[in-house]
Amino acid sequence: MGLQRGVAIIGAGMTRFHHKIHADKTGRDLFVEAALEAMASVDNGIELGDIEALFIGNFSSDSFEHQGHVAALMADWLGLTPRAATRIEAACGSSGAALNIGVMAIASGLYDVVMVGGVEKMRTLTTEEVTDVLAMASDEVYEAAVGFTFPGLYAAMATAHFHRYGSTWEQLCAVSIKNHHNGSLNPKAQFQEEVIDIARRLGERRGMTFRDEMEFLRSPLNPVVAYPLRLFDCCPISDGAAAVIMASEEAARRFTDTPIYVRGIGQASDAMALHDREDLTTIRATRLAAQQAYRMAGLGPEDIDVADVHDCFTIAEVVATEDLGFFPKGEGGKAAEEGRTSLEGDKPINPDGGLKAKGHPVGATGAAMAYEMFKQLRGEADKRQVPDAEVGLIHNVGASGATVVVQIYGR
Amino acid sequence: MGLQRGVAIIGAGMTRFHHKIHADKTGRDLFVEAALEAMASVDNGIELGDIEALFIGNFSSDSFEHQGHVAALMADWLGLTPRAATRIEAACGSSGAALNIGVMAIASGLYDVVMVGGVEKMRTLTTEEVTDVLAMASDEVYEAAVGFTFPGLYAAMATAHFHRYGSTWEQLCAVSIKNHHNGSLNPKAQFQEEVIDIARRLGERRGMTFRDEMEFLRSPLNPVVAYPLRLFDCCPISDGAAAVIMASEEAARRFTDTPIYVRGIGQASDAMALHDREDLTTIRATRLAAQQAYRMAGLGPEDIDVADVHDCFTIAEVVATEDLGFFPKGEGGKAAEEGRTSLEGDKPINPDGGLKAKGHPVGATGAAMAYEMFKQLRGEADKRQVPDAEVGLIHNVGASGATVVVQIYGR
Amino acid sequence: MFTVKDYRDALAEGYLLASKCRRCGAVQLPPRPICPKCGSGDLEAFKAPKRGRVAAYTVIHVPPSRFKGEEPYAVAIVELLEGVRVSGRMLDVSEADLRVGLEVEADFIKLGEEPLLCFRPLKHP
Amino acid sequence: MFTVKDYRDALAEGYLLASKCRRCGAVQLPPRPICPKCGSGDLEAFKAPKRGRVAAYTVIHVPPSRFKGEEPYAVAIVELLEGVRVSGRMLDVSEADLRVGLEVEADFIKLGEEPLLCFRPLKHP
Ligand SMILES: [Zn+2]
Ligand SMILES: [Zn+2]
Repeated sequence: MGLQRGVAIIGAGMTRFHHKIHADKTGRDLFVEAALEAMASVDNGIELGDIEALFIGNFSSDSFEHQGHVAALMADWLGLTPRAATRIEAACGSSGAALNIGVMAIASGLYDVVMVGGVEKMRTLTTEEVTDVLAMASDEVYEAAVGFTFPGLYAAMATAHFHRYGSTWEQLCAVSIKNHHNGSLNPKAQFQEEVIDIARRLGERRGMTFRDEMEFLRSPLNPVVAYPLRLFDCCPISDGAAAVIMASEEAARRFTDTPIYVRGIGQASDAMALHDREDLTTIRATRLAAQQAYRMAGLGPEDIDVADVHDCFTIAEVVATEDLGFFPKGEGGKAAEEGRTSLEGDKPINPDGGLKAKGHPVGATGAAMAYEMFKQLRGEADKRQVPDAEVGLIHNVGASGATVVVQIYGR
Repeated sequence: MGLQRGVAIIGAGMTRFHHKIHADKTGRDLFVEAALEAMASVDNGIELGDIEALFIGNFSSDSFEHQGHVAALMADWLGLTPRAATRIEAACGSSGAALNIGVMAIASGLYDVVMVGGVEKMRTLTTEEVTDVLAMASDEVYEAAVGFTFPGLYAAMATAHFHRYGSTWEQLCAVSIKNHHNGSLNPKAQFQEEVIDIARRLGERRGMTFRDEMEFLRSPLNPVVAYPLRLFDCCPISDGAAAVIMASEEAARRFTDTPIYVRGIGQASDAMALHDREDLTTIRATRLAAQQAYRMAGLGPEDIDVADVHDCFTIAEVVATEDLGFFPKGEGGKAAEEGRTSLEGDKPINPDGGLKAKGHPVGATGAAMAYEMFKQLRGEADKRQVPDAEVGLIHNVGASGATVVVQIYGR
Repeated sequence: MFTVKDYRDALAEGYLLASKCRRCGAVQLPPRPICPKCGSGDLEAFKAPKRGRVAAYTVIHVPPSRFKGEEPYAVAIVELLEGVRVSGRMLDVSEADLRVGLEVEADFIKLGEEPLLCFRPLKHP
Repeated sequence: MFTVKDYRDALAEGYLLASKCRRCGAVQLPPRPICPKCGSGDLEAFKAPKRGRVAAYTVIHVPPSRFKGEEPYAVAIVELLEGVRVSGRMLDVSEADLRVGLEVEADFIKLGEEPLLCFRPLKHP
């Protein structure tokens, strides 16, 4: 049986993602900023009273802000009480999972209009402490306890992928360079600078010059985080929030003439521990979640005009573009190197800069992906607009792939 | 618009709640135990493959087990992968909120059968550390920072209630004595001992004798936790898990001839900080969540034969029985004192012993309430059975009332 | 837009920052980005009065670990204006004297690095 | 029903506890309460082999705080039986020698109080 009612996005907002500029703000301050922007984006206007429920994706405000129960807190701070408010957690896929629950909440008939948001205030802790917190998203007993970190798990996937398919670290660099380029076009991105410009800037400080990006990326200015992944293979630590407003198809028409319809949704799980997965070079949950979403939408990978995929690490984007069916298995790296995933390519991926350049406040990422598709499919993405984008896909991953959410949107 | 499809509970299971016997088990071990019992309780049998999604209520495995992303972990350990698995958090109302999401997930048409569970492994920390973790469910910046603890917030409510309505600490003791009596009849309860028997046992050890319960409860053996609340006004710290299996009304008939139907659901939020609430003697979110559930069910408080209400502290049960409309405002304490909420009373409350005697592994409590109603309404509650119970209600609160979930069930 | 930091900075400077809605007149303490009564974002800051009455209270005997060793200590919810309340630590009052209705005055101290809002019983001259 | 503790106790005693499904023959390492292949709870314990091959690896340069000071250190996913893998710390191997396919043998050490599963390259005689 399919969804009982159609659902659409009628508004979207986000803070800029950043590691510094939000230093004086708490999670609640960030969320309110994103939520107000989402409300202001609704074409015909919307009142707080129109929003019947709130679903908030958040990974671990417990660890970052010593604050649990954050959905109620966000409802309180936004002035949404006494509306139902619920927090959803699925590691870095938290607000992706919240988006699916938002769709179900409306399709169930219980609500006509809901807000789905995500927030993470991470820059309260040192990098080591953040590494510790993120490791909680993996299997504490069997992975984190032996020393695996979150970058380490994706690094291990990379070694398996390199070994099996002959893909290379240089191909990963192409992902990073492309995403930094896209980020340079996105006013919400944490890094709005091309890799070559960063190379020039950092090089000048140290009296070093670099012939090209690759010379810089091979230099000590791009230190190893978890071999073979270096700093520029990893998304940064970020503060930020994002929010979208969803409505039943019928209610949506009251608020806008150009809603973005949810065409398909999917979600799958897999073994928590990477070592327990059938195939270390594939995220099976991506394949299964995408299968569900494609089937519901009646579409296939070839129909997707633009996609935001979960590039917490460069290797993750390569694996995702394969598992989503955009490229044959093992050829995601080659496709990136050939420019096929750039804004001008045949399959533009992460036009917003991706997690790599846009930033990754983990609980906010899924909602920020939906924000980007709302902008792209309405033709409001300015310099980073993918021309004539009519069908968009988001792909939000929890940890090393134990949770994956996919949503497909259409005009 | 109402729910698009009817939903029923077809199976329920739980571990015993306890502070000691689960010392050697982790959260995942506990959840699997509860989930297997839930599956075994399905009259016509059920396979893992029948369960299409998992929703897990959990407050803070982050703090207790250094483990996030627990829904995927539970799916993994139970063998449910690759089914979608999502964690829901709303403090002590986490699995109550998960129950509502389970209902929406089925009513939406996306799934026919889902499992909703809750788990909390708390006894990894000292009492002070647990107090610290629980305080995260209140407003960190404005309440916890000045020294409020979780018992402290309810204690403050008690002083306001005493002042306004003339209710007394002795009335609170009646709640505790009644819940310990009910717990003594429940093989899943953490404490299965009458207060008078505990008084005798502890007294013997110290060479003290007590004329009756009240003499014991006034003695130093019942120390103040947060004035006016003493140890026997507070639920214990517990490890445990619970799980129910929900199905669409249509699917339910395949699995059992006596499903328990979800007649109404409600959820509301309120200011995080107790001081921000309109009335310190009422949990407004209880009133509003109950209103929604009563309206959906087409029932009123007078129709409820048995209820599990959120008695994290004795005062909470008093306030809840008022706010749910069982007794006039200010008369909840008197009703308890008069025995009206006992198993033989006209409005039996917490036949399972409540959080006070059954225990309160916070994230598991809502699901355990649904377990109790499944047993009560099917006439399977043995010594604690409320005769002819046909309509049951559960009331699950997050923190000091910033989240409340109510569900109403019928045979 | 008021943030949590605005309130904490004010505490450190020795006053209670509140906001008032220019549209509906509702008062918020701490100040908020949005008026919870009417949804307006048009709020003006003001200093809340320091005197009020205890609306509810408790004495903590089992503290969280960060306040371990300070127990027993009293905490109160104090009403400063009609319907506007705040939580604070109670100082200079015995458990016996603490009661709903007690008149108190705010004081601002530091606990380590952090500003701590306190109340003391009002001494009538 | 196997619990996490069973596996950790075995680690502390110096072996790898695995389980095998009596219904479908699938192997689980660590042992699980339920066979993820067929859903059966009828599983028997056995000691997993200590030798295997590296299936994937990394060298951690930015450690979590609990392992701060140990970096760089290597971690690997090791395949012990067809399709049965486990994560462990790699010892006695240079970054240059570490590769997918490397033959290794398990060793069991303690890190403070906690047992830690390690692997070392197999020394061919
Ligand atoms: Zn106003
Ligand atoms: Zn099997």
